[in-house]
Amino acid sequence: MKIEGQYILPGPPEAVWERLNDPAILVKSLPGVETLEPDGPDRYRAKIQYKMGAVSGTFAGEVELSDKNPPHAMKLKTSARGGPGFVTAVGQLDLVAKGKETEVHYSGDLQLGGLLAAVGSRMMEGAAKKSIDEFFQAIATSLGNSSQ
Amino acid sequence: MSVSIQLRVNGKTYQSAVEPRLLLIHYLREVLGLTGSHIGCETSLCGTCTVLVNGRAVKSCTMLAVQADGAEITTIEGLSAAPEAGGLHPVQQAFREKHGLQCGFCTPGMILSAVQLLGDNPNPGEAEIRRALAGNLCRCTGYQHIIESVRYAARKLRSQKR
Amino acid sequence: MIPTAFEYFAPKSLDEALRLVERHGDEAKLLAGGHSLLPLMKLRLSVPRYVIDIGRIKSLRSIREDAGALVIGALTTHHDMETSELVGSRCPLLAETAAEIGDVQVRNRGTVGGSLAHGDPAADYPAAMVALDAEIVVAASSGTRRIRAEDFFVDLLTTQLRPGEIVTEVRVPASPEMSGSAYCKLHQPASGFALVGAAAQIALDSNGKLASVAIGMTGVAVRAYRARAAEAVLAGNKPSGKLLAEAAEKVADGIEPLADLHASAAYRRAVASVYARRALETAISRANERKA
Amino acid sequence: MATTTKYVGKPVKRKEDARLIQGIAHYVDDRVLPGMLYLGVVRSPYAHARIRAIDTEKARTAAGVVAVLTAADLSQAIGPVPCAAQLPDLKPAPRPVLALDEVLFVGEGVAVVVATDPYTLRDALDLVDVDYEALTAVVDPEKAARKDSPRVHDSLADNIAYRWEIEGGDLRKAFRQADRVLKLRMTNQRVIPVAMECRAALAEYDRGDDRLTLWSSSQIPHLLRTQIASMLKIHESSVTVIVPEVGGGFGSKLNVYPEEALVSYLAMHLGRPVKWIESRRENFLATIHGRDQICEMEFAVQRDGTLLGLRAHIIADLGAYYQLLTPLIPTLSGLMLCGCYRLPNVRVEITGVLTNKMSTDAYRGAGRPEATYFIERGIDFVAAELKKDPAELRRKNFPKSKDFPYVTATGLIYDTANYQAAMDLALQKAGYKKLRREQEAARKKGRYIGIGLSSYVEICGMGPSSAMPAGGWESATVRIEPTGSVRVLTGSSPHGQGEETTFAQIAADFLGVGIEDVAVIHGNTSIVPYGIGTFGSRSTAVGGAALYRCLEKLRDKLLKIAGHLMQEDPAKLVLRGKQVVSRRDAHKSMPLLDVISAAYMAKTLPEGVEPGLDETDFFEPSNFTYPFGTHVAVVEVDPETGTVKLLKYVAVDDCGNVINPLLVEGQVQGGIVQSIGQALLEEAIYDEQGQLLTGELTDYAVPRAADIPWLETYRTVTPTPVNPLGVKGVGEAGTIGATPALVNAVVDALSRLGVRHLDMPMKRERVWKAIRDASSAPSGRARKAK
Repeated sequence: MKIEGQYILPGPPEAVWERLNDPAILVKSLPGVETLEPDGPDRYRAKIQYKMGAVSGTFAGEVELSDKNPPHAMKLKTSARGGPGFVTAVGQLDLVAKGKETEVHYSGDLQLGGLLAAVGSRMMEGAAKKSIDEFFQAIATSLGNSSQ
Repeated sequence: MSVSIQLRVNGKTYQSAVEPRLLLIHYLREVLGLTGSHIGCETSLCGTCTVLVNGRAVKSCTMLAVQADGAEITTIEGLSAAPEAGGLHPVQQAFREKHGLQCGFCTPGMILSAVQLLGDNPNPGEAEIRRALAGNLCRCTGYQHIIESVRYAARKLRSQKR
Repeated sequence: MIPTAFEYFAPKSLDEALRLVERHGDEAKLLAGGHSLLPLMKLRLSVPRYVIDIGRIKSLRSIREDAGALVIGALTTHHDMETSELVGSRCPLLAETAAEIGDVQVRNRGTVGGSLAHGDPAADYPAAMVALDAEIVVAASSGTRRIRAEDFFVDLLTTQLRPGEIVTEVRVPASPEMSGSAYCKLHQPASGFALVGAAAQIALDSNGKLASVAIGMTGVAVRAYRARAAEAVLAGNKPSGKLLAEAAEKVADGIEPLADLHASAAYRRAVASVYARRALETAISRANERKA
Repeated sequence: MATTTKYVGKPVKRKEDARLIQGIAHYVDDRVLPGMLYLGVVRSPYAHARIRAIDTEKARTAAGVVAVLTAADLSQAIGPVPCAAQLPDLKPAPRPVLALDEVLFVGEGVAVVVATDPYTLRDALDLVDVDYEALTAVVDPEKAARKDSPRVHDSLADNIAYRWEIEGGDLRKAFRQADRVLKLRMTNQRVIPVAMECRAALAEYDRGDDRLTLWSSSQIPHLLRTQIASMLKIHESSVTVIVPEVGGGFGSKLNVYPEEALVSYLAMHLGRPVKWIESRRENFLATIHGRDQICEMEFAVQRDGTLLGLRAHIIADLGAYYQLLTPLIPTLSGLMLCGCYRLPNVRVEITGVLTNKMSTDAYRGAGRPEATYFIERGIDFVAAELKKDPAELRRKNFPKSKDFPYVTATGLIYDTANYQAAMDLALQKAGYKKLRREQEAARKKGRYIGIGLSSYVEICGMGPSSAMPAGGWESATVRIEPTGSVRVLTGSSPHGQGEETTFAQIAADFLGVGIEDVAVIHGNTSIVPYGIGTFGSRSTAVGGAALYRCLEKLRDKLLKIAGHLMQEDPAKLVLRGKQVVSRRDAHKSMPLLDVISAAYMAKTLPEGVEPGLDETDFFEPSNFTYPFGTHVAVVEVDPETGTVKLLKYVAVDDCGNVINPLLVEGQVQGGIVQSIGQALLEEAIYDEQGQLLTGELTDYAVPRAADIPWLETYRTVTPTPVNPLGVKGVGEAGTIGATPALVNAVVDALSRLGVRHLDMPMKRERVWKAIRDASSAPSGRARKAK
């Protein structure tokens, strides 16, 4: 499943880059992620408590940043697995300065496995978009906060 | 952490302590040993577990046993034991008469859905029967003989009432 | 197959239920008929720690009139809705919608409150509710509030309901004289959910013009919505085939349709137009029948 | 047949129904044994992955868990799933009972958990933690067949399991002489059997008696017994397989599965009964799928519609491993690809391809629905291209009834048929000419009505043994007990087909007793003689024939004894109404019971006659049987949404002689509806990563009562000489005949728009898109087929 979109974040690419690389910000911004433990350079082990309406579940996950080209581009891979199957999202993030703001273009691939692929696909595209919205909203908020 | 429930199944009262997550179908099959209701899916779509709860057709896989506390339940085993029927229920007889079953796995649920239909509507047309049975899957018969069975049962029940 | 273990409560009154939801908040799920929640729990896609069964709160299962509005208790089953004389005469759109939900067994157990609170984007009721300008009444320990149906649905499986709140009833304003309604639905062939559901509620004036027109759409987007652009084309005008087609073209304006295994976004958009038009045609012809 | 037919040919009510309608029948899951444990399988969520590690610790130590095992514990103890197919140069792809290093499809088992109750078991399954390294999944069979494709099996050079070809006549010449060469590419999509009862297995081991009893929801009790014994390397004489009530099979239970071996092994090693009940989710993932063939066909035709030759290439997606018959099924398609036409010059090539999916295998019709779909869709395509009426084109190319036995270019010998008569009856019952006029009138009003035909021939009565992987005969034993009750033991294993009734009809008529006097016993390998099982529309044609021959032997014996007692020539005696009656003098009779008593008392037996009344027969058919028929479908397409509405369905089937018309009707109707499912709704969809997206009933649509119109079914009767009953078999006819009729009807409805072909399932969006694409094309007629 391909997912694409763009966001305007309040702040220069350098500031956005800094947020995206800060595990303390990531843990607050990645929807459902409760804890992030370092697991090698730019790699984290995550505990994810996912909830969307009545749907909920606990997943073990990983977050990995790679192919970094500061402050322009990086790959963000998040994966989660649990009883109902697994989700892997690999996203390419490109940051472009637009005046005082940054346009983040993301394009990614979402892969579902197990039961999630069988019964979750109806909702999954929407759920993924919602999660990405929430993520960038949270990053935007963190930028807003720091600029205050 | 069990919960105490009391309910009537096929005219008999049962009192049980059950785990809250116990599904009604498992209560009927595993606890009471009434294995006439079957399990054919886990998504409430096949209807093989259909029983009557307070006279209405219900998928017993999508109901907790604790939700049935205080309810009156009829399973396929209780349908023929019903005293007013004198042996087989007319719908059961009709399924046999019109070859309304092959492997028989969907049959108990199908019969109970038909019983409810004929209670609501004593003279249903083909489209009404098809709609009333839309919650019960059958992979063997192609449904046609089931529809004929329901029509036959309707005629029988109407003539009994006269 | 089998849900995870949970702690179970079966409050007998709304107050008791409200105290329980307040205490357990996000970790609790409300159980009414169970036809939204239990399938998810059996697949372990929902793993609540507490289940609060509100099915025994008798006051929530009623259909009555109040100050011209039809008031439907949250525990009203789809079957109650389908067969209620009061609903049939005061709000046939709801009866027609209820009849399209799932199958007989589902309609026997599923409840209007449960369905609305679940916020499934493909559920049937939301189309009718937004078309009818219904209000959803929710209670909390701190008091009750009414939420317009159009605002109630927020996103996938997400409504305005906050933790600690319970849907208690739905209030549907009386429909005017010479009104007509229809619900047209394209079923997802396996699950029976709406790939597209269009609810039309219209009223004609004495000149045969559309005095009011409301179109509610479900299944098309992440939430049910009013097709305002389409309504605007019609309102105040005399309906004609051409005008209806023109309006129907606009039912998904500004909407990003869902896409899944059963229908692409383009197909959903196209069928949304067709079904909205058919719902309008039927609603208008029903209004004319009432007139005659 | 017997002198009187009180039962045979009549719509006798089924004997099996009494228990089924009361809910007192027993399927495997209904059986509870003392101390019984429950087994569950941890399954891979990946289509292709390396297993890095399996952490079973948490599950093993959970309360109520008795055992957790992985392939490391079992791979030496339990052999792989058997495959009976023998094809030249078939690459090996056996399925282990649990994956050892790599998983090759979503749903493949990696560990088993055994617990004291189903709830504990379900919780414990979530506690097994498997660490996978995802590998590239091979999903598209055409890409998989390429040299540069990633491989499904590391051990194999490529993904091509086998190539098979068959040729007859002079194809080059046919294509040289042809006025036109017409090409069409079609798919017969992957579908899922969805028997209402999922699979189930329960095993109990008695250490004292060294007796393993396996209850399984199976179509093949004896083959299962043999295979379980060899998988577990134990004496077959220690194993009993019991097949109780079975909630539908459709070929999906004509197999041997890992779970059957696992419960058996664990029952032996834990010393307690072990039960496994498949969930619907598992049924979608890990019970065989059907069909999944892509066919490219080229017809060499004359302008007048005469078919000269057919060249075809079929790519068959076999899935990751071989189940019992996996590689064999597509070859049946190849053999039957000429359908019911004179097609003297033929070449069929089949490429069997391995992919990271569940195995395909025998699903109702097994190879013949695919063949019939391809040829019948092809015939309508040819008719449309040549602007001929599809019925006329068929008529022109049918062999005449005097041409039978008819030898096909693929080497089959069609026993008997009158294709013309069946088609004529179907056209007459459907009101074909009137329909065509109505269609034209509707077109003028902008309505899209289509009429589709399908004339099929199928290969049934599976035997003979020379053509079968594991024997094509069937067994029967008939015993008349001293009290006069009759026990029929059959090696067939009915599961809804109703042989408890049809076999009792045959026996009762033959012996002149009441149907209530006859009990038909099946499905217990310690009671009934070895049999092959129920599939391929063979139970009555082969099992019934074995029964017939037993009955002949018994009748002859009874009459011999009676003749001795009555002092009458046995040849002049008949069995009728529980009496032995003289044909010469109706007053001269003797109660049958007296003859039976004589056989058991053994005091007054004629010379050379053994005591007792117990006969066994193993019937080996000389050929397959070839039922046939024509189906007509009438549809209307909603051009705005692509919705196909089936307006009318007429089926004429010829299955030879009929034992019970009620049951034949039921088989035909059920088959047609399954086929309507394939034509309109059903499709197993795997995504690019090999995830099964239609993995629950929420997304895999099977027909419901409200989806189906009233079906009109009729018959012609052309008996077969292959068996003494003259029956051909009818279990699969509906499934074979219906799909092309439906697709032909929809294409016919849209032909004026320029739509030349549509693939199944004809889902609304696909039809809508075809209409839209055709309508927006500059010239509708000139569009190419896809």
